[in-house]
Amino acid sequence: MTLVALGVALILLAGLAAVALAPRPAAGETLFRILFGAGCIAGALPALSVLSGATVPDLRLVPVTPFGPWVFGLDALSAVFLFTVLSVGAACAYYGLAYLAHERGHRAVAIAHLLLAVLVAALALTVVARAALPFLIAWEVMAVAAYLLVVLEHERREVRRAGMIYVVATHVGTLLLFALFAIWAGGTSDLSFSALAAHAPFSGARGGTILAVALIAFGLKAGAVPFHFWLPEAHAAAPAHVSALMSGVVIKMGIYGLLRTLVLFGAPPPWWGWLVLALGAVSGVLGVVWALAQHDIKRLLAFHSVENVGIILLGIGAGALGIAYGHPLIAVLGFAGAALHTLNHALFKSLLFLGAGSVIHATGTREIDRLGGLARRMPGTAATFLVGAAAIVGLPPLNGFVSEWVVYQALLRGASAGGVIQLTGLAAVVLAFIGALALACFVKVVGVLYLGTPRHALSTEPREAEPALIRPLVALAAACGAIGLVPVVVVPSALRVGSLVAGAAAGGLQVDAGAGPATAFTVGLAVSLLLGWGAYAVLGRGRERLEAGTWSCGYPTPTPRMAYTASSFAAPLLSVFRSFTGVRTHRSAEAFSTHASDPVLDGVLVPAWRGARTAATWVRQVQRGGLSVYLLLVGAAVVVSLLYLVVAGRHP
Amino acid sequence: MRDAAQIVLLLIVLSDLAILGTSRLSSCIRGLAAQGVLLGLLPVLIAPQLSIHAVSLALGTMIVKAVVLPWFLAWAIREAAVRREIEPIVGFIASQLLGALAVGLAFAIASRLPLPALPQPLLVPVSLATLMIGFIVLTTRRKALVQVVGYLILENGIYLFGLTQTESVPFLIELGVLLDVFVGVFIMGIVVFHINREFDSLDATRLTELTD
Amino acid sequence: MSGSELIALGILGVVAPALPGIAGKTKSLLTGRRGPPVLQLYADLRKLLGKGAVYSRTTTWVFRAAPVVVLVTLFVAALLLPVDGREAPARFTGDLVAFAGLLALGRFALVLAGLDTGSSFEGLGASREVTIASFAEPALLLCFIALVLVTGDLSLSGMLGSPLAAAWPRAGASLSLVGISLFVLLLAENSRVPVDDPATHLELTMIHEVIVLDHSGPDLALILYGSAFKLTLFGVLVLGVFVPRAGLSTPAALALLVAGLGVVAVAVGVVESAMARLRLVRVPQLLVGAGALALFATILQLA
Amino acid sequence: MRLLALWAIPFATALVVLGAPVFRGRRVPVALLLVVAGAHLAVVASLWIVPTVPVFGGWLDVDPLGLTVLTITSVLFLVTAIYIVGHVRRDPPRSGRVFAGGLLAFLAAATVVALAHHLAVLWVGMEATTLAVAPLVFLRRDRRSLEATWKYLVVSSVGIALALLGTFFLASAQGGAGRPLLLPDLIAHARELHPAWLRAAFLFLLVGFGTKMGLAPMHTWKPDTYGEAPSLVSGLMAGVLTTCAFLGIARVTEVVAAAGLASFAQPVLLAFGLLSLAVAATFIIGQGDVKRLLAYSSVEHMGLLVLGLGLGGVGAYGTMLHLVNNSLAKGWMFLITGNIVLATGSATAGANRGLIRTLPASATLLVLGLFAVTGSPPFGLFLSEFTIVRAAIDGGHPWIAAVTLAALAIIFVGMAALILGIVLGEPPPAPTGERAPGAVKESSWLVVGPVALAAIVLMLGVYIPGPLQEMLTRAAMALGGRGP
Repeated sequence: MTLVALGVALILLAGLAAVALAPRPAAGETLFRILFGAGCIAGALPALSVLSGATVPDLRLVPVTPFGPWVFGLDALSAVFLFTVLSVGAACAYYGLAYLAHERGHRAVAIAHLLLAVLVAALALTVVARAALPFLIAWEVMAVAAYLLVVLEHERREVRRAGMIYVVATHVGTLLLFALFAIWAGGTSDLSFSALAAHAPFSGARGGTILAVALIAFGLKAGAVPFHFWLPEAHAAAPAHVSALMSGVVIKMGIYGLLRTLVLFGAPPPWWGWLVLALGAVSGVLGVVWALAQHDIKRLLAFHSVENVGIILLGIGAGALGIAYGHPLIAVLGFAGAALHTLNHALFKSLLFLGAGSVIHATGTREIDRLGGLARRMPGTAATFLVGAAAIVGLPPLNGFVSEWVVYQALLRGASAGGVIQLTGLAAVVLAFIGALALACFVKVVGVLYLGTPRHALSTEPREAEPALIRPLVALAAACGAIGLVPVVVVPSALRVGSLVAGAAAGGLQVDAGAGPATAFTVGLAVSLLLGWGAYAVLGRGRERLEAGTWSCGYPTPTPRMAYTASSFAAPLLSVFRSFTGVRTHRSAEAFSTHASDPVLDGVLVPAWRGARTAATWVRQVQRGGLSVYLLLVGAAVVVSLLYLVVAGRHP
Repeated sequence: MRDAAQIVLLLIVLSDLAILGTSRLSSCIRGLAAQGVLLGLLPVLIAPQLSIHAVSLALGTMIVKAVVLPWFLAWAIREAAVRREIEPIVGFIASQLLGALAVGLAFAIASRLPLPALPQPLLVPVSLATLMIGFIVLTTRRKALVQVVGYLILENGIYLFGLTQTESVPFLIELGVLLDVFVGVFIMGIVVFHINREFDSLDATRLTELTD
Repeated sequence: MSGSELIALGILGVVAPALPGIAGKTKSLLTGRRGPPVLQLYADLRKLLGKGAVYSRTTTWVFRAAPVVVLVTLFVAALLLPVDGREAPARFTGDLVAFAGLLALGRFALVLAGLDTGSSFEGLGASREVTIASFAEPALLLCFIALVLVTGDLSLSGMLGSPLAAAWPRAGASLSLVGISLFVLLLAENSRVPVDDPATHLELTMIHEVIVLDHSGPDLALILYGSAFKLTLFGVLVLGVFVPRAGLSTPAALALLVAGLGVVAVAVGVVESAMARLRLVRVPQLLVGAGALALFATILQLA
Repeated sequence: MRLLALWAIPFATALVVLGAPVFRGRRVPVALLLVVAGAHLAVVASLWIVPTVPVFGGWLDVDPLGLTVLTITSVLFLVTAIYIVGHVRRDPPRSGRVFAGGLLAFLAAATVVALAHHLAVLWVGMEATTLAVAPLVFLRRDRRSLEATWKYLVVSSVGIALALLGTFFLASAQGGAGRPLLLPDLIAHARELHPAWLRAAFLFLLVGFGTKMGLAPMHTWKPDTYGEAPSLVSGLMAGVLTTCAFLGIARVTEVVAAAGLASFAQPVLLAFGLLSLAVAATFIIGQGDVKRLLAYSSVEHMGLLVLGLGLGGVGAYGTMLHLVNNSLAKGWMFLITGNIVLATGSATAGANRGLIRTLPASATLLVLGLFAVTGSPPFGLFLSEFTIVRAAIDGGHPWIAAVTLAALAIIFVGMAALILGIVLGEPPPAPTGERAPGAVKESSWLVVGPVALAAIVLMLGVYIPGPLQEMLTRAAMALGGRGP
C-alpha cells in the first residue's frame, strides 16, 4: 500500500515539476517523464503482485473528518483497475508530451500535463479508496480534472458545449453517489466500506433502491445507454491523449463502482442482474450501430466505448445472475470476463484513440471520408492501429478475443444451466451480433483511413508521426498481443477477481476456464500465421510480379472521388437499423452521406432543458422589482405561518 | 386612569384610519405626529404607579415619534418640493375599508389570544390593528415618503404591543429600539431625498429597473 | 491427436476443390447443360500457381497477407472440428467461439484486402460481405447454442462428437432444425445462390467474387482453394449434425464423410438450379430466418 | 472585558471615522480598518483559548453558536479589509468615511449579535447591522443602487419589525419565568413557557429574521441588493449578515427545542428550506449576472441551513458546518466577482468572456469556487451538504433528500452555465484605445484574501480541526441535534 501511495505522490510530483519548470519545457518534460514513469511502476508492482495472489495490508488514516476513518486498500478488484489506470495512464501521458509539444507557444501546456497527472492520481486513489469520503473526493477530483482537460481547446464552441454536457452529467452522478452512501449508511457514523458491507443484507426496498441508484450513478460514468449522451461529445472534444485516457480508463470507474458495489452488497436480486444484462445488450448493439453511422473518427471510437461497456455489462449481468440463481461458476466467469475486458478495452481503445490522434495531427481533419491510403504514408501508425482494430473486434489471437471468450463462457454456461438463467444464451447471440457489427465498423475505419486512395486532396502532405508518438502505440499494441497470446497467464488473475466479486457465492470454488488449451490454440494460431507468411514469402521468391493500376472493370482509371466512402460502406447495414437509431441518410446527385442524431441527448434532454428554461422565465415574473409585491410576499409568509399556528394549535 | 388609556387607544385607531383616508402628505404626517403624542402618553397612563422608567420612556417616545421624525419628514417634503398629493395604488375609500377590516380582524384575533393579565385589555387589539394598517399603507401607497410613514405606523403597532411587556424589557433596550427606529427612518429619509433628486418624484413604483 | 483425425483432415484438404465442381456440375445437368468438368478447379489451381502475379500500385502488405491469413485461419478452424465424427485434434472449453473468431479473422483480412485496392467495386463487395456476415454470425452462434443445449458440452468436439449421436433419439427435431439452418448458413457464408451467384459475370451483383477481383496468380489460387475449403468445413458441420459417426469404425466414418460431403455439394447444386438469387436487401431476412430456425431448436431444448 | 472590547472598539472607531473631518473625501483609512480587523480577530482567537465570563448581567456571553458566528464574522472581515486595500486603489469610494465607518459599525453590530444572550439586545444588534450596511449598498448613489437600497431598507425593516414583535411574544410567553428574555433562563425554564405564545414567537422570529436571512419567499430584496452593492459589501452581507440572521433563528430554535416543541418547529423549517431551494433552482436557470446568481445561490444555502435545522439529529451538525463553509465560500466568490467588475466594469455574461485569458488567477478561483459552492468534494460544503442529505434520509424523509438533490443538480447547471461561460472562450477583442485583453493587472491584495478563504474551505472538506469539531458538535447539541 505504501508503494501505491508513493506512486501517487510521484505522479503528482511529476505534474508539479512540469508546471514549475514551465519556462524550460525540455527539462520540465524530461523530469515529468522520469517521475511519472517511476510513479506508475511503483504503483503497478503491488497491483501485479496482488493479481498473482499476494495480499497487502490496508492503510488506515485516523479520522480527520466526520464519518469514520479513511481506509485505503488493494485487493484483486482494485489491483486490476489500478494496473489499468497506471499502464494506460503512462502511455497517454507520454503520448501527450509529444502531442502537445507543438502547442507550447499559445497554450499553457504544462498545466495540461499537471491536470493529466492529477487525473491519473485521482483515478488510482478512486480504486484503492475503502471509505465513502476518500472515494467521493477522488471521484470528483477525477471528474473535474477530466473536465478541465476536455475543455483544453475551449476556444472552440463545440468543445465548450461538450464540456458543459459532460460536467453536468458527472456532477449529477456525484449527487447520486451522495444519495447512494446516505441510503446505504443509514444513521451510522462510520462510512468505511467494511462498515457499509456490514449493513448488508438489506430488508425491503432499501436494498433495491441502493442497487438502482448505484446502477444509474455508475452507469452515467460508464456511459451505458441511455446514460451515454455525454460520452461521444466529451471524447470527441478532448485532445487525443485525453480522449484515450477517458475512453480507456475514466469511464471504467463506473464499472469499478458497480463491481465494488456488488462486493460490498453481497447477493443482488435477480431483477438487477437481468436489468444489467439488458442494459449491456442495448448499449452493445446501439453503441456499435451508432458508431457505424459516424464519420468523425473520434466520435466513432467514442461510440465503440459505449459498445464495449455494453460487453462488460453483459459479463457483470451474467455474474449477478449467477449469484442470484446460485450458479457460482457462471458468477465467477462473468465477473472475470468483465474485469478482463475492462483491462483489454482500456489497452486497445487508448491505442486506437492515440492512433487516431496521430492521423488527425498529420492530416488536420477528423472526417474519415476525406482520408485514405495513409498506410503508405504512416506505416507504423497504420500497423499499430490495425492491431488495435483486430483486438477490439475480438479476433484471435489478440486480447479482445480472450476476454470475450470468457464472457461467452459465462453466457453459454448460463444457457446450458437449468431454469430461467438459460435466457442468457440470447445474450450470447447478441454478443455475437455485436462482434460482427464491430468487425464491419472497423473494416470500414481501417479500410477508409489507411487503405485505398485519399478521397480528397489534403492541404498538407501527411507524414508519419514522430517516434515519440509511435512508441506508446507500439507498447500498447504489444500489450494487446501479449495478453492475447497467453491467456493462461492473465485468465487466472481475472478469475481471482471474479471470485472476489462473486464473494460468498463463489465459496472458494476452483474455476478452470480452460485457459491452458486456449493458450495452445492462440499460440498455435499465431505460429501458423507466421509460418504461413514465411512459406508464402519463400515460395513467392523469384516469381515475376508486375505493378499496375487497380483493375476497374473496364471503367476509366478510378479517381479518388470514386473510391468507396465510409458512408456508402455502412449504408446497407444502417438501412436495416435506421428505424430505431435516429440515423438519417442524405442522397444528393454526386454524394451520399448519413447523419446520426443522439436520441437521448437531442431527443429528450435538450428539449427538456429548454422547457425548464421557459417555465423558469415565466415564474420570474415575480422578480419584476415591485416593492409592493415583495412586501406582500412577506405578508403572505406571515399569514400562512399564522394559519399553521392555528392548525397546529388545534392538534398539538 | 384606565378609561383615559382606553380613550387614547381608540384615538390611536382613529389616527390610523385618518392617515389611511387623507390625500395630503402634510396631513398624513400630522396624523403621524398626533399618533406619536398618543403613544407617548400611554406608558404613563397604563403604568401601575408613576415610575422613572415610565416617564422617561414616555418622554423618549414623544421626542422621537412626535417631534423629531415628523419634523424630519416634513423637512424632506419641503426639500423635495414634491406635489403634496398622495397617489395611492388602492383608492382611499378602498384602503379605509381595508383598514376597518383590519381593525375587526385584530379584535377577533386578540379575543382568541391566550393573553396574560394585562394593564389594558385594548392594548393588544389596537397594536395589531395599527400594525396591519401600517402594512396596508406600506403596500398600497406610491410615494416613498408615505411608505416611510407606513413603516412608522407598523413600528408603532409593535411598540404598542411592547407596552404589554414594559416590566420585562429594560429601559436601555427600549431606548436602543427607539434609536434604531430613529436611525432607520433617518436613513430612509436620506434615501427618499436622493430618490427624489434622481427621479424628480417620490414615486417608488418607478424603482423597477432591477429585474431578472 | 489420433491417426484417423489426421487422415480425415488430409481427405478434407484433398477433396475440398472438388465440392464446388460437383455443385456446379449438378446445376448444369439439372439445367440441361454439360458444364465444366468436376475437377476443373484442380486444373485452375495448378495453372494459377504456376503464374506470376500482378499487384495494384495502391495496394500494401495488407493485400498480400490476405490470402495467407484466409487459408491459415481455415486450416486452424478445421483443427477444431471433429472431422472424423469423434474427436477434434484440438479442443477446449468454448472453442466454438474460437471457430467463429477464426472465420471472422479470415473475413477481416479478405475484406481489408479488397478495400486496399481502392476500387469502388471491391469496396462495394466488402460492404456487402460484412453486412451479410453480421447476420450470419449470430445465426451460427444460435446453432451452436442449440447444440450446446442438446449435448451439454461447450466444445465443438463434444457438440458434434459422440454426445450428439446419443442425443438424436430424444432431440431429433431440434437437431434437424439446426442442421437445416446450418445448411442455409453454408449457402450464405460461401456466397452461393440464393445469397450470391458464383457464376455471375456482372461485378455490380457480385459479393465474394468482386472482393478478389485484383488478386491474381498464386494469391488467387490460395483464395479459390480457401473458399472451396470453407465450403467443405461448413459441409462437415452439416454432416456432423445429420450424420453422427461416433460409433462407426474409422474407415466407415471416413467413407461416410466423403460421401456426405458429396451429397452436401449435390444439395447445393440442386438449390442453385431450383432457386434464383435474392435481392440483397432480402438476404438479412433469409439469415434471420435461419437464426429463427435455430432459436426454435433452442427453445425446444429449454427447461 | 474582552467581550466589551470586541464591539466597543469597532464602534468607537466607527464614530471617530464618521465624525473626523480628515476622512472627508475619497480617502479610506485602510490602515485603521486593518488594525481593527486584526485586533478583533486576535481577541476572538483568545476567546477560543481562554474562556471568559458574561458581562452586563448576562446580556453578552460566549457560547458555541455565538463563538462560531463571531469567528466567521471576524475572519471574513479581516479578509475583506485586506481586499479593500487593493480595491480602493483601483476604485476609491465616493465617501471614504461613510465607507469605513459603515464597515466598522457593521462589525460592531455583528459582534453584538453574536455575543447577545438577551434576545432584545440581539434584536437591537440585528437592526443595527441592517442600518450599518444600508449606506454601503448606497455607495454608488446612482439610480440602480438607490433602488436596491430602498428595497433592502423597506423589506428588511418590515422583517426586522416582525422579529421585534416575535421577541415581545417571547416575553409574554415567558410571563414571570426566569429573568426576562435572557437566553439561559429561557432555556432553563423552557417547559414553563406558555406554548401558544412560544409558537407564535417562533413563527414571527423565523419570518422576521428569515427576511434578513433571505429565505424564500422573503428573499426578493436579495438579488437586487447583492447585485447592486459593491461586491465586497455583498460578500459581507452574504457571509456575515445572513449568518447573524440565522443565529437569531437558531436562538429561538434552542428555546423551542428545550421546550420540547421541536415537532412544531420542524415542518415550518423544512417548508421554508425546501421552498428556498426550489426558488433558488428556478431563478438560477439562465441567470445572466454573476452577482445575482450568487444571491440566489445564497438563498439556496440559507434554505439548506434551515433544512438541516428542521431535520435535526446529525442535520443540526450539518447546518453548523454549512454555516461556516457557506460564509467563507460566499466571501470568496463575491470578492472574486469584485475583481471581475474592476476589470470589465460588470459581472454579466454579456460583458465577459474568456476571463481565463484576461484574469487567470481570478478566473481559476472562480471556477474552483463554482465547484466549491455547488458542494463538490473535496470542498467543505460537500461535507456539510452530504451531512444534511444523510440527515434527511436517516430521519425518514427520502423525498426531502430527493428534492434537495434535484435542486442542487439544477442549481449546478445554472451556475456552471454562467460561470464557465464567462471564464472559457476567446476574450472579446479590446475596443481600440483600451488595454488589450490580458493587460489587466491582478494586484496580489485582490487575490490573497480569496485564496486564503479557498484554502480554508478546502481544508474543511478534508480536515476539521479538533476544537472546531467540538465547538460545532456542542452547538448542534444546543440546537437539539447531535454530532456526527
